Amino acid sequence: MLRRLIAFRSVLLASGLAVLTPTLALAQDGGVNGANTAWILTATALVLFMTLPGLALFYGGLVRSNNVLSVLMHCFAIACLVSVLWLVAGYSIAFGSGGALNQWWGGLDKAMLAGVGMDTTSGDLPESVFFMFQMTFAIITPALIVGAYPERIKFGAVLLFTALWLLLVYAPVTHWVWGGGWLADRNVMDFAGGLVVHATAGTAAIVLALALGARKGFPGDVSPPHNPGMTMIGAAMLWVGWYGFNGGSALAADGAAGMAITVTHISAATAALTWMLVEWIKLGKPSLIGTVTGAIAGLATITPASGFIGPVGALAYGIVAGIVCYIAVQLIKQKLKIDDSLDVFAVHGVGGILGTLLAALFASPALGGFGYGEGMTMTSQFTVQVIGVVSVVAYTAIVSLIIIKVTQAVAGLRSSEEEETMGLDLSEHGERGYSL
Amino acid sequence: MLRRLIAFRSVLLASGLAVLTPTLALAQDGGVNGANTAWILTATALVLFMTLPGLALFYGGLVRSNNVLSVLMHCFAIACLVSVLWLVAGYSIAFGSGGALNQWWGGLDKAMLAGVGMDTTSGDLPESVFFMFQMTFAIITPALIVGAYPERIKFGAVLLFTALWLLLVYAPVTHWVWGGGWLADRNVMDFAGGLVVHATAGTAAIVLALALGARKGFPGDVSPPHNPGMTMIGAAMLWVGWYGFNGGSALAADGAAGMAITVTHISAATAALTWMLVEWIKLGKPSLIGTVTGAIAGLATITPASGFIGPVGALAYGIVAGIVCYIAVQLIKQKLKIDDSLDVFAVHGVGGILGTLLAALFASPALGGFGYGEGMTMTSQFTVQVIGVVSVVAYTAIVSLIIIKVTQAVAGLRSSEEEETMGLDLSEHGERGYSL
Amino acid sequence: MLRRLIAFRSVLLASGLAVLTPTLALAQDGGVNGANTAWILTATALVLFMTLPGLALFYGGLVRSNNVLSVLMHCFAIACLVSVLWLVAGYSIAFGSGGALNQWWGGLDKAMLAGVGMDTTSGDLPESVFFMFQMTFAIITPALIVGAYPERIKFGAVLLFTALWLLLVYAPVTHWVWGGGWLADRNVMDFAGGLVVHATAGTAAIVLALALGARKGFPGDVSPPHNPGMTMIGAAMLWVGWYGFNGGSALAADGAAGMAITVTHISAATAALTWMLVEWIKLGKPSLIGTVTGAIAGLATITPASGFIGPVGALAYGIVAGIVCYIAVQLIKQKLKIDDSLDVFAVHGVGGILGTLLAALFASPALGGFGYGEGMTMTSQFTVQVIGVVSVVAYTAIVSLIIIKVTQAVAGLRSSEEEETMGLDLSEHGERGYSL
Amino acid sequence: MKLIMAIIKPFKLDDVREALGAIGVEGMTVSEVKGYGRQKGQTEIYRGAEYQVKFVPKVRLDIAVDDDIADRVVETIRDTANTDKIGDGKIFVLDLASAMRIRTGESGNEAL
Amino acid sequence: MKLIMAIIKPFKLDDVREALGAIGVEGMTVSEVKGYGRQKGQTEIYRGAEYQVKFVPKVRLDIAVDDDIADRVVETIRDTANTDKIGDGKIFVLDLASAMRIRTGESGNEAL
Amino acid sequence: MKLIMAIIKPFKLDDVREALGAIGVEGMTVSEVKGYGRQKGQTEIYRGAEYQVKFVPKVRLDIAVDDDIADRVVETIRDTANTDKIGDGKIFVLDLASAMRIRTGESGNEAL
Ligand SMILES: Nc1ncnc2c1ncn2[C@@H]1O[C@H](COP(=O)(O)OP(=O)(O)O)[C@@H](O)[C@H]1O
Ligand SMILES: Nc1ncnc2c1ncn2[C@@H]1O[C@H](COP(=O)(O)OP(=O)(O)O)[C@@H](O)[C@H]1O
Ligand SMILES: Nc1ncnc2c1ncn2[C@@H]1O[C@H](COP(=O)(O)OP(=O)(O)O)[C@@H](O)[C@H]1O
Repeated sequence: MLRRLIAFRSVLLASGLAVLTPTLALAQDGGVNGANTAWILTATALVLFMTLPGLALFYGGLVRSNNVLSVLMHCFAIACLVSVLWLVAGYSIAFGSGGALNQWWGGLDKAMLAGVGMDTTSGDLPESVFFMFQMTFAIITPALIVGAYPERIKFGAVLLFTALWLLLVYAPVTHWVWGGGWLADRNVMDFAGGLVVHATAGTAAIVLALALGARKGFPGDVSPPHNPGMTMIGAAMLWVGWYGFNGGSALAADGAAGMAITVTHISAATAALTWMLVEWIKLGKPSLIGTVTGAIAGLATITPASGFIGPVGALAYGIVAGIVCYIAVQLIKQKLKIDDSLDVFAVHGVGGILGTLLAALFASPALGGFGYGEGMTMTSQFTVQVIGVVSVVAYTAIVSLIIIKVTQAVAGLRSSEEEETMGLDLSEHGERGYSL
Repeated sequence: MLRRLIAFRSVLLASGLAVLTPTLALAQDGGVNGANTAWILTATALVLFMTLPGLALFYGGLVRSNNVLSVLMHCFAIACLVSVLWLVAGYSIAFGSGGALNQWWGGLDKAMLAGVGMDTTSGDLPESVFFMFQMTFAIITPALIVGAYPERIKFGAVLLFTALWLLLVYAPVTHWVWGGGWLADRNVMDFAGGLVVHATAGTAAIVLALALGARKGFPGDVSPPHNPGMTMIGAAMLWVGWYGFNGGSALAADGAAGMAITVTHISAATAALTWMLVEWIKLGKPSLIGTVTGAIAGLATITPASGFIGPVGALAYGIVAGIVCYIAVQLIKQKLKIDDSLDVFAVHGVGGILGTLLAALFASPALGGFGYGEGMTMTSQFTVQVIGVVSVVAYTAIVSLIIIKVTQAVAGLRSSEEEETMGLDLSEHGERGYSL
Repeated sequence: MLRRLIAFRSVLLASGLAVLTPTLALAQDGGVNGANTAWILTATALVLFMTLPGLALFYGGLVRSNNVLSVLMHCFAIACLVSVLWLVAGYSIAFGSGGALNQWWGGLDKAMLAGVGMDTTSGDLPESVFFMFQMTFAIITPALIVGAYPERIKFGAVLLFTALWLLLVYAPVTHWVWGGGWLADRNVMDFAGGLVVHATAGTAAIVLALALGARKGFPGDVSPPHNPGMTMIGAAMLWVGWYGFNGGSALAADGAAGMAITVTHISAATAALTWMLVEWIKLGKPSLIGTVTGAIAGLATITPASGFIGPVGALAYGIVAGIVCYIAVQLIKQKLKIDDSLDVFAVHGVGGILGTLLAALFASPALGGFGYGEGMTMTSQFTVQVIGVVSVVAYTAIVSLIIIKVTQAVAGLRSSEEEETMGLDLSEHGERGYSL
Repeated sequence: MKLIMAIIKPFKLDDVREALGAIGVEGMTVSEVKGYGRQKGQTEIYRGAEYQVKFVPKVRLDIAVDDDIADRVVETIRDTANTDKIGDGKIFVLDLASAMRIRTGESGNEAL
Repeated sequence: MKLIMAIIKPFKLDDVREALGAIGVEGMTVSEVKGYGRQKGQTEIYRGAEYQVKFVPKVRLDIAVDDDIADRVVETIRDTANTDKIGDGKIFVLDLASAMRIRTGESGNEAL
Repeated sequence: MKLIMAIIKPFKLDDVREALGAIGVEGMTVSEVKGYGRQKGQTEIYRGAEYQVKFVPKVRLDIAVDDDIADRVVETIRDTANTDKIGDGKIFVLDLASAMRIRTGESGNEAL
């Protein structure tokens, strides 16, 4: 049962938007809507593109030149590993019907896609398409965490941590929010993954950064990003791919998808300009890396709200995201001296949490939003959002910490100092990034 | 009212093509066609991809290594700025119904997307989708102008010029041609932006290049492109994205879109081969940069005609584009010694104008084209095309010049000689492109 | 007549899958299905993206830094040349109805797209869309061969070989398998090009590598890949684009497309992990280049089977592809000392052949597959697959050899030793890859 | 013979080369180097964190010349590379025991 | 005056620079070089084929100093750059005929 | 001891290194440099505009050797790097005041 779609639709219906033009005429019960399928196939490709190579490049440009390949490798290997695990059990845990325990997880009925053929549907999409679309979300979430640990982690630890984390954190939380679990039952609003993707990844990132310790030389003496242009290319690809991420989360080619990409885009643009201005005023120069980081902050922040708020709300989201995430970066790195190296928590964690909370506000029709679910008000919705944030962050932090301890015991976490000096490209993978 | 679609459809109908297979069965008045929506959502992502990162890379590879980030920054910041302005007023000026002044602009009724919700439609698309699709065109047009001024412009000038230019040049001209303005009334043919995009950008580029003056050392002693591979990657992305640009301009997933991408592709391929051969014969070696520049020339040239001409016409377009744009580059740079640094006018301006004029010829069924609008003949159409070109170029040149003067007064145009020597990456943005 | 679609559908029907949800309600005889059109337009862009710039980057990163531009140029120029030839004759040879000789080729009826307008259809797609989709396959196939000859071939030879090979090898073989020729009549299974694309390209590659001779210094003393990150970016783009390649080969936005991208993705991920593990065990370190090569091997191998097998079969495909292609690389390069420089035969040839043969096995419902065509059994299907492989490989090898001899006589094959030492970027194209 | 090794600012390279050409020095070998000295490197800021670039890009010229003109070469470099700003660089002179042109095997002044 | 040319391991650069600063040497010129010697380069493996990287990345320091402190500079470099592992590098000392600061035209010890 | 500094064509590097190995020279330091001289750089053409590349890529070898074999080293380089074409490069010889191996502190010939 596709609780996510249903939950979302019911939100719309309840808020008096029942007049949404019926584009679904073709889809009788169990029927496939070709237009929606065409769009979700496309969205799936777009979201895969966000990780391969978008995020890999975004992160790869920010590290030293002798660690660039290791970052690309982390993203690529995570994508492969998660894909297999998603088939084996992840999808079932997230989207299966868990029977008595359905509040907590989806069980293992759909493990190995048991019972899913060409003609199985999920809503008005072929289930294979829904499986794949969701898989691309499952891929990018642990890949986001890569930004916490570059330049010093063992490759084996990356794999083991990711595998456990996918099954024990990502899949259950997804079930809670989108798979018909206890947060879905409470009408939590998370359109495209503020909780499921960004809050979980950001929380795990900061826990991992603390467990792993800072890079040699941090904070005063680390090397500058070796290739800011690579980072910009990655950011651009993330932006384009985010159309599939947020627009695809409408699960239909309709006005909801159109409005989702509209607000997504406006938030990204506004946050980028905001971050740029902040730097210009505070540091005297607007930087490329700052500007593109602002765009990503704007994208992460609007993600949970992208189906519920209007264009004017998106402007507000962008401004808030640009300022708050900028401050968060300074706070965590400079004040708290935590080497969450590529600012995963400050950008994704803070952005995702912020966006989830603000959604309760900006969904209000008075602020240009599209309203609340049946029986919900701004206050009751905000309460649910707080419950969602607190429970997801706490669960993620605790389970991530346990997984880290296990990983440390089994595979070891951190490279030797000599390997770190040499760079992980050579020490872990035996390759060099550039022979120009 | 969506004059562009209507104008285009009427051209087809009038020319006896009324038998176009009705793919629109689902779309009653005000209804949304899911299939068309799916395709235009995709096309929107493709056209955004043209600028971010396509065009940025295409241009970034052509400059010195200490200016690469500034070029990426120009493209990225322009994309952000235009997005916000498009919401604030640009879209309304271009596609609003301007009341008494509708011949000239669309007014401010739709500013901030006033009155546009999830279920508002434009033709058989959600209006949010149409808004976004058009926004990606509004982004790339001023981004094309970046090629005129790299390596020597102040960043503040880029922003101010772009903002004014979008609202005072791009948005009104778009209204004239696609928004129901005076050129649309005269049945001017511009399928995807020969006038609206390429002629305006090219004209502004050459005016700006003249106002700004040449780079230090031009023409004898400028540095060669620092990364031709980056330029090729950008060109490839532009090509792929152009399927969305021209194919999306059909505003439907049908045979018109299919034929548009067919002729677009053929023109690009032919122009690339033509430019390559010209170089091979004239200079003894076919270069990568020349070949990919030829492809872009072929794409720009066919853009206005891509809904009106057939595959054989596309071959002719490609050959003409390859030769004429090659000559234009030599003429402007070597003969006239104008430092339109990355040849925006020679490739886009000349290509867009050429393609607009030739459309009157090659739309003829005798040349494999799909005919003219009601009551139009080759001669009358050609006259309209000439009027379109002359008025758009003249208007753009004059208003751009005024904007440049204002920008110079307010923000200053040109970096100091020392900053230029150091490169804009460090002097304007405080970053370095490569720390290998 | 669209034999490929029909052949495929009949396979499905015959195997009791007739209950495939009817997404095609809109498409009466000769009618266009908008949803399918939207998806195939998208898939066309995705497959073009595989070559421009995906494959170009994948190969470009593997060569020396003074040959990177020449590799990009090969891919770009091949794309342009093939596009024009596809219009001129290739499409007609492949998909025309060849009359009496239809078993062997499609004739020249459709040369220059004669008789194809906006409203011409192919199945329920506009024929222009089908033409374009197939063109992107025709582009990538000879572009794959680029991996056999980098760093030492004359550019003129690349063009001449490609032109002849497209018309004499690719187009006829496509007709045999997908255009209604003799192999289609025998119900050969090749969903997306194991025979048509990968076996032909791989075979031609090894013949060409033998004719051309090894690079100076091979095998002991060639330079390492100059930019493994570039290779990873290319691999990522190939992976994303492959959704269009295999998913688009369903020619519809339905469950068949969804299942095709599912198995494609799983095979890629599994093969990448397998190759990574093999390296880790054998060489002590898992490399980025190895891992991404594994992904490509997994993609090539599943291509012919991607419409016929299920997710569990895809896991098996991935494991086999990872191991077998790894061994093939060692065998050909280290044992046989053949300088198929970027392992085209070992990855694409071996993968494509393997996948074609295994399809007969894994299509079995007992192994989670979707069954055989009417009257076919596992044994009879396997026999047909063997006939397909043997005849396609033999034909390709012989005709490629003749074409090579002609090319050698007309244009010469190999650069001088001095040019090879200098690198083809400067010697053939007069450009340098990096001026950092 | 002398080997003159000059460390100069990169943007002065073309001027120096031309000035030396004017006094008859046609050959030299150039390397990109990093200088430490009184002049400090640029500060770069990424995401609000400062990165002090400790080195300053410089260009090093190695020029083998006949004893006769060594002084004139030093003077010419001095005059052309001078901007009166910190970091203009240094000129070092070393004695050269011998020189040979690989192509011809000529040695001594003939080789330069 | 002496010109001291030291070939050291790259990761020792910062330490050496600081140690030299401590004994009063404030200027030097640094280049990235490749060393051949007893220490062999890393082996890289791509798609199963071995690539023996014949060179080892090293850093070369050129430091012009007064005769007085030349020995101390050599000792300092020796002590700081030493890791007791093969490939630590070499220190070569050459006689410097003259030195000039481009900015001021000062020469001799004043120029350093 | 002598410091031999040879500027050669890059593609001759491997040959020279092997030839020197054959006569017992096992250590050297290599840098990538740009040469100006009689040989002119390649002309590149981008979009029809000519770019004259003024420098020619060269490789510089610095080899410290015992006085005994200095001449043989020079001859060996000469013979191996020679292509009889313009731009083959130069060999310069400097006197070396002292040498030290950082790892062991050995000096003089022992250090080489
Ligand atoms: N003692 C030295 N030995 C070698 N090179 C030096 C020495 N001192 C300075 N240099 C080089 O000269 C450059 C300029 O020196 P600096 O002290 O910055 O300025 P100035 O020469 O104007 O006083 C430095 O960047 C460095 O490359
Ligand atoms: N004869 C030489 N002339 C110039 N440089 C040398 C010479 N021998 C060694 N070197 C440099 O010193 C570095 C270290 O030498 P190596 O033999 O590897 O170790 P060690 O000095 O510890 O014996 C080499 O990489 C090379 O750069
Ligand atoms: N006077 C010089 N001092 C230092 N290096 C020189 C000098 N003259 C030539 N060179 C170096 O030698 C290289 C070869 O010199 P060139 O004049 O081109 O050819 P050839 O030595 O065959 O006459 C130059 O590229 C440059 O690196």
